[in-house]
Amino acid sequence: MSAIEKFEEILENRHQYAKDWKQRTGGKVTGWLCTYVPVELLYAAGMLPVRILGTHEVQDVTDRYLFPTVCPFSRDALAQGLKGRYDYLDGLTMSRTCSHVQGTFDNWRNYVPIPFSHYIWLPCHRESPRAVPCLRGELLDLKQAIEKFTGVTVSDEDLDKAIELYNTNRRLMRQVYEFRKSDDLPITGAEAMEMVVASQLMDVVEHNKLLEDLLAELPNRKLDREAGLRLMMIGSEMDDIVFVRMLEELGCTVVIDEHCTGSRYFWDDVIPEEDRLGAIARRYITRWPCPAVSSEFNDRGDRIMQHAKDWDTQGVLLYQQKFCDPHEFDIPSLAQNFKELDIPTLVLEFDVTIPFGQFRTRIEAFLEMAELEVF
Amino acid sequence: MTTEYFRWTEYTWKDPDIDWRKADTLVAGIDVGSVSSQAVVLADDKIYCYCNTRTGSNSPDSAKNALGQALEGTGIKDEDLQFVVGTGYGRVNIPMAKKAITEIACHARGANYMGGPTIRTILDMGGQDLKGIHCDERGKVTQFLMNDKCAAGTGRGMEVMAELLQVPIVDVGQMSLDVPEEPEPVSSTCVIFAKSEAIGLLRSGWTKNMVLAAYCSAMAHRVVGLLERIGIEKEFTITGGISKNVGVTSRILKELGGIEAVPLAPDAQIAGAVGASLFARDLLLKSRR
Amino acid sequence: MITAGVDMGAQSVKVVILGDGKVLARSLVPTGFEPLEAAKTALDEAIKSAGVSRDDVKRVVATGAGRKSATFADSSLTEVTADAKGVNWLQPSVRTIVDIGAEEARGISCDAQGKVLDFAKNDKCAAGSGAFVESMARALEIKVPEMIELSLKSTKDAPINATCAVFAESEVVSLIHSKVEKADIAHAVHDAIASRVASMVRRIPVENDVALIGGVANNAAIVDVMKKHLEVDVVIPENPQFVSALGAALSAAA
Amino acid sequence: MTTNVKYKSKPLDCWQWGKELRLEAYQDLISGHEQGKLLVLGCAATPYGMLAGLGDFVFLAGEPYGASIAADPPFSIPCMEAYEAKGYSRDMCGYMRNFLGSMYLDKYYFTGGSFPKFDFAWSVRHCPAGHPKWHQLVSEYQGIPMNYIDDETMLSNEGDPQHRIDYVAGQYLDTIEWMEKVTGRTYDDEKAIEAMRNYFRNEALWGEICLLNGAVPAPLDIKSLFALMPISMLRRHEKIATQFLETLRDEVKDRIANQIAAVPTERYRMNMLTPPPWSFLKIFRYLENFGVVFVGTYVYLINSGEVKFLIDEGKVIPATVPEERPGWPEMKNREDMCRTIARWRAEHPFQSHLDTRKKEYVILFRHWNGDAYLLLLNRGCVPMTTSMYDFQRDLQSHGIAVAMFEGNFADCRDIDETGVLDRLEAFLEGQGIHELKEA
Ligand SMILES: Nc1ncnc2c1ncn2[C@@H]1O[C@H](COP(=O)(O)OP(=O)(O)O)[C@@H](O)[C@H]1O
Ligand SMILES: Nc1ncnc2c1ncn2[C@@H]1O[C@H](COP(=O)(O)OP(=O)(O)O)[C@@H](O)[C@H]1O
Ligand code: SF4
Ligand code: SF4
Ligand code: SF4
Repeated sequence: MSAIEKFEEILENRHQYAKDWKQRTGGKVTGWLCTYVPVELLYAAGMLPVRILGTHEVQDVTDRYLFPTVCPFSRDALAQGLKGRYDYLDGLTMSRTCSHVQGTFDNWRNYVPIPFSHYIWLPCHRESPRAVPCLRGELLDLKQAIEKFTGVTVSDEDLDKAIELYNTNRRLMRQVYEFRKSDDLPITGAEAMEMVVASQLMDVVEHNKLLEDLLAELPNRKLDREAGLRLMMIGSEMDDIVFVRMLEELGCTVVIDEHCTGSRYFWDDVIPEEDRLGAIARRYITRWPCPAVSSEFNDRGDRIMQHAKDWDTQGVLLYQQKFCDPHEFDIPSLAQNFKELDIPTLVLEFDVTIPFGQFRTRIEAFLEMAELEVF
Repeated sequence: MTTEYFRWTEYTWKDPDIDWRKADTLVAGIDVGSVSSQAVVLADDKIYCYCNTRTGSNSPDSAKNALGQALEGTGIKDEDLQFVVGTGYGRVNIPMAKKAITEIACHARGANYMGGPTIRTILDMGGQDLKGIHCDERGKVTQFLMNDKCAAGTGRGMEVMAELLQVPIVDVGQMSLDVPEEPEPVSSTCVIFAKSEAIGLLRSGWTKNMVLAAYCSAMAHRVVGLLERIGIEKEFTITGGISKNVGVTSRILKELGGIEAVPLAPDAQIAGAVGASLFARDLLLKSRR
Repeated sequence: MITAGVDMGAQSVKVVILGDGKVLARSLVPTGFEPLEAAKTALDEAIKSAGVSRDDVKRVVATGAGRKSATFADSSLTEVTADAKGVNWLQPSVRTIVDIGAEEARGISCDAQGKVLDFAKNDKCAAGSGAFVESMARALEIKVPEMIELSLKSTKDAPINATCAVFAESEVVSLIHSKVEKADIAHAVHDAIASRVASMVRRIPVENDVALIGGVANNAAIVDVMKKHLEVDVVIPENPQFVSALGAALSAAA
Repeated sequence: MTTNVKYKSKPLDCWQWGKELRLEAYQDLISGHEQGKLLVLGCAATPYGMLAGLGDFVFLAGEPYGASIAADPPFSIPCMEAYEAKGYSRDMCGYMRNFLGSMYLDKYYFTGGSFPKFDFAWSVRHCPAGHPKWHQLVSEYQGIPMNYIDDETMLSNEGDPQHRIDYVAGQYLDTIEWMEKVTGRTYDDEKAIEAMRNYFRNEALWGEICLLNGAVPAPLDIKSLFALMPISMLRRHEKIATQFLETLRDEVKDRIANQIAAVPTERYRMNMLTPPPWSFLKIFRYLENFGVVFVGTYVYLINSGEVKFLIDEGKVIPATVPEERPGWPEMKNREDMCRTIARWRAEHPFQSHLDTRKKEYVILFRHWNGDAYLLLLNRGCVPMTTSMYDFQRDLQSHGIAVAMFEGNFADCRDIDETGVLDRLEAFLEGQGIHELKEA
């Protein structure tokens, strides 16, 4: 089985994977809701950090918890909890980012029994020199809370090992992304997405191994179709593989992304320091920012434009979960930036209640529009 | 015998001055929309004939029916058509089409052809969609926006209203302008609820004309909201069936600050099919090269 | 004492005549253009079939969307209160009421005395109402009763995502094109509306017994899927479409 | 024939003075620059007394400005349309949309004329995407510097809060230096401290006044509170505000002693948690026909005022000012001041954690002698609405009646007035409250 097939399989059977892991290792599984949760710290404490994601199905269980204009992702995630699909979790963590997913966390804590939960009060003033020490304090709280819960002390060596493993994971994924710069693409956007989502569900040691396999396969791999337009995907949470497959079937390939189930999650490393928690804190403050945290748009904007150039982007899909105010804010400026470079953009708002056909028409029209010389 | 007020007139048209047999290229564009279907035949770069009819319960039959009616009495047989492009909501289910292109691209191209290369902004108001489109001087789309989730403010809604008030849909626009003063727009443009809202108004003593005016202006307001999001670059034109409803269009233009809309001849409702036929011709010529 | 309750609904007017704790007569007249006329007609019809005279009817209470225009009534009552009163009289064990009418759906939670504890309603959108069912039947080119019958025979799930009735109509059309069985589409339609209604009703506590009322409670296919979505058993009081009118008549007698 | 009027009523004596004070503040925004004052944009949660260290200033909080516009649909609609035309969507903060639209149209709401140009923007990040981003758009559009304080510590009740207080205090200190840099002025610590003392005092006064409204009949109602609140909101750092608020407080006490009611037909008392739907304030008048009086709303009690909740005792009492609290040091220099502000904020009910907040809602309800809460599912503000269903359930579990409606508090196009009234009527009917017949 190829590495990609393996990722796909784990995505399909994510709950089984986590349950097996638990059985196999005797460790605890902790769910996380936002990429600002320091996975290396959870892993150092012997936990399997698992990202909570939805299933993109229409559901009717969250309306009594989340009011109608909470983003569909946050609803979908809570629905999984309410339906008991994550009943194997030992813990749930969340980092302060946006109010929508805050609702998911608060309600989960209140209405779905969970042995351990912890909230990380992420200082969001990234530009302030005071942010790193503050987050360090939060991480210390988290560490102590976990130690109390598991009864195991997290040593410096544990932290070093976890930092190293996750740094490796990030480096390997960046290497895979390097391959996507080529004209002769070896991997589709949907496949790359499967890889990143799997990294958020799997034991990092196992994921690293699969990444090594994938990197060995890539030089000889080819797409079974024309790559078409080179597309960049920018936006909020996105793990809808079915959608990305549909998108790519219409005549394009996603070559680079900027979202929290993609590059934004893994792009930056922890730079080792004597003070381990301080080093982790610095990574999360200075990392590629999510608009729910960043206030200086230009910072995020500049990084995005650089990505777009480096990966030779010909078209951009700017999408957001419906009602996602953090991302909505940046969209007009981003669209303007791309317009200046003559790169066409398409804005899509996601919500499971929008029939696929409507997206399809828009994407097709966009591709028609983006094709350099139409007919 | 019941009258179906929502029915607009279906028709065909043919240019008697053109001899299609002399044409170098003979192609067609077929637009199967959610409410209406059009077929346009292009002889070289001229519209030779077209048909505008109601969409039936399935796309292939609607396409056949539209094309069949357009070709009737012309002597053209299906196999005489050298290239057919399908567009519209049912575009992927048009058996005779060699290629499907979205209605967004087609409306822009068709508007560019009928209204000239100065057109930059197109508003397409169809059966269940609203679209704002920007295009360049060749009719190529540069940006577009579409309504989603809610069909309020679309053609279907107007049909429901016509049926309810028992006013032929083709008269709705004129009648809505014939009011002593502009009433407050209705609060709900929901296609389904328009009915009870209208009943409420009639009950409180409004005339049919006023109800229509209130509905048209609510619809215009929604549309302007969409247009403001995409922005208006001149020249401006309106395509789709609602472009024939002066009650809605005049209010849109007024709300936009009194700008003008470039008229599209022969028919703004066939813009999509015209665009499709132009693409068909391009593709044909390209394949010959 | 003889009293009357008049429910001036969006689609039809329902009247119940109550005499000393017994329902003497019911009538139903389409609301049409002139709700007030329709209501008067319905009231007259009911009085006639009860075999009493207008003067015998001591009090008339109106409810429903058009209640404010009921000049003939002595007073008015909101549907929420009327529903609770009506259901409580018929079936005092009910704690949760789901009322699905032509244009509105409501969830009501009440106590053993029929006092309203909490309620939820849908917003100005046809999703989750009888009108949705009717417009889907039109898209399927069949009548509602036929659609119900088909739905009950369905064996497969099909998805309808759109909440907007108009877009859902086109989803139905594309399901027809992709050769999905009509029975399964019919089922999908009912499933979609039940899911919207359930989602709204869940905003209030759903406790046994749960009663389904309103015109749509006559729709066996909805009843079937509602049970699934609410994960409870559902009771249907007799003449579910008349419960609001009954509640109004009861309040007139009180 | 019975009369529905149960209580005497009369307008407030200090009403006119209040209106003048309010107007002065609004006018200052137009004429401030001419008088050499700094014009600063902030938000309702900015402890703007600190600005006094830079000299005279005029402060505008974005939210009340947005709310004032929202209450005036003919002005508001073009604003929101101008905002939408920039490509931003309707589901963002309703206040912001009105505010930005007014800026884009260059129309100042209160006194007419052009929209003020600020010297800098200084916000508090208490709404994840909202505030700093809002100010960023102003700063880009007007070409002015911006900065912000990240201070939403209420979201956490885990661990020792000390590092969070350090973080907030540090940001205040840094901002002072930043302000000196962007304005070229030197910061006078003493002036700042004095203004902050006024600020704390006035907050406590406003809280005290709101608490007085627990009396039956209520001496004030929500409408008068909304009208008078801007004084506390905009001029909290001024002595004159203290004079006014003390006068108001005394008058309210007097009204209580003499049983003078805001709503003479009072028979059912409701409270809110959030701001009202501004374009639809007639909802309160409508409900007066049922004898319903709105006593107050939690958010403005803790937003323009401060009170102290004694959670364990189930009580709420007026707040003292920080320097008078046991164990709090006197403010002697800017470090002390920043630290005091950070700590005061951390312990302010404004920053109460969700779990505590639920208890406060119940306590306040009892203090205000409420009969029901009216909750707004606000489509115009996500943070204030995220936990609304949770609150509803919690209140109901305490046997408190809750009515709920949905709509946008700052977009008149996004609220179904008839639907809301219908809902409320049904709710009141369930409570046995019917419309009062004319006497
Ligand atoms: N002659 C007419 N006068 C007024 N309105 C019309 C006329 N013809 C069509 N319409 C309106 O246009 C709508 C159909 O628009 P159209 O663009 O043809 O739809 P589609 O999306 O199917 O392409 C109808 O629902 C009706 O409201
Ligand atoms: N026997 C039935 N089977 C299925 N649906 C029914 C039946 N009777 C009524 N309905 C549906 O119930 C709805 C009317 O419900 P009702 O409670 O009377 O509404 P309203 O009070 O708003 O007029 C309509 O949508 C109608 O299609
Ligand atoms: S950032 Fe956006 S997508 Fe993510 S949880 Fe918040 S609202 Fe939803
Ligand atoms: S309001 Fe009407 S038109 Fe809009 S989504 Fe609902 S059903 Fe559709
Ligand atoms: S959305 Fe709410 S919390 Fe955020 S800035 Fe607006 S009013 Fe304040």
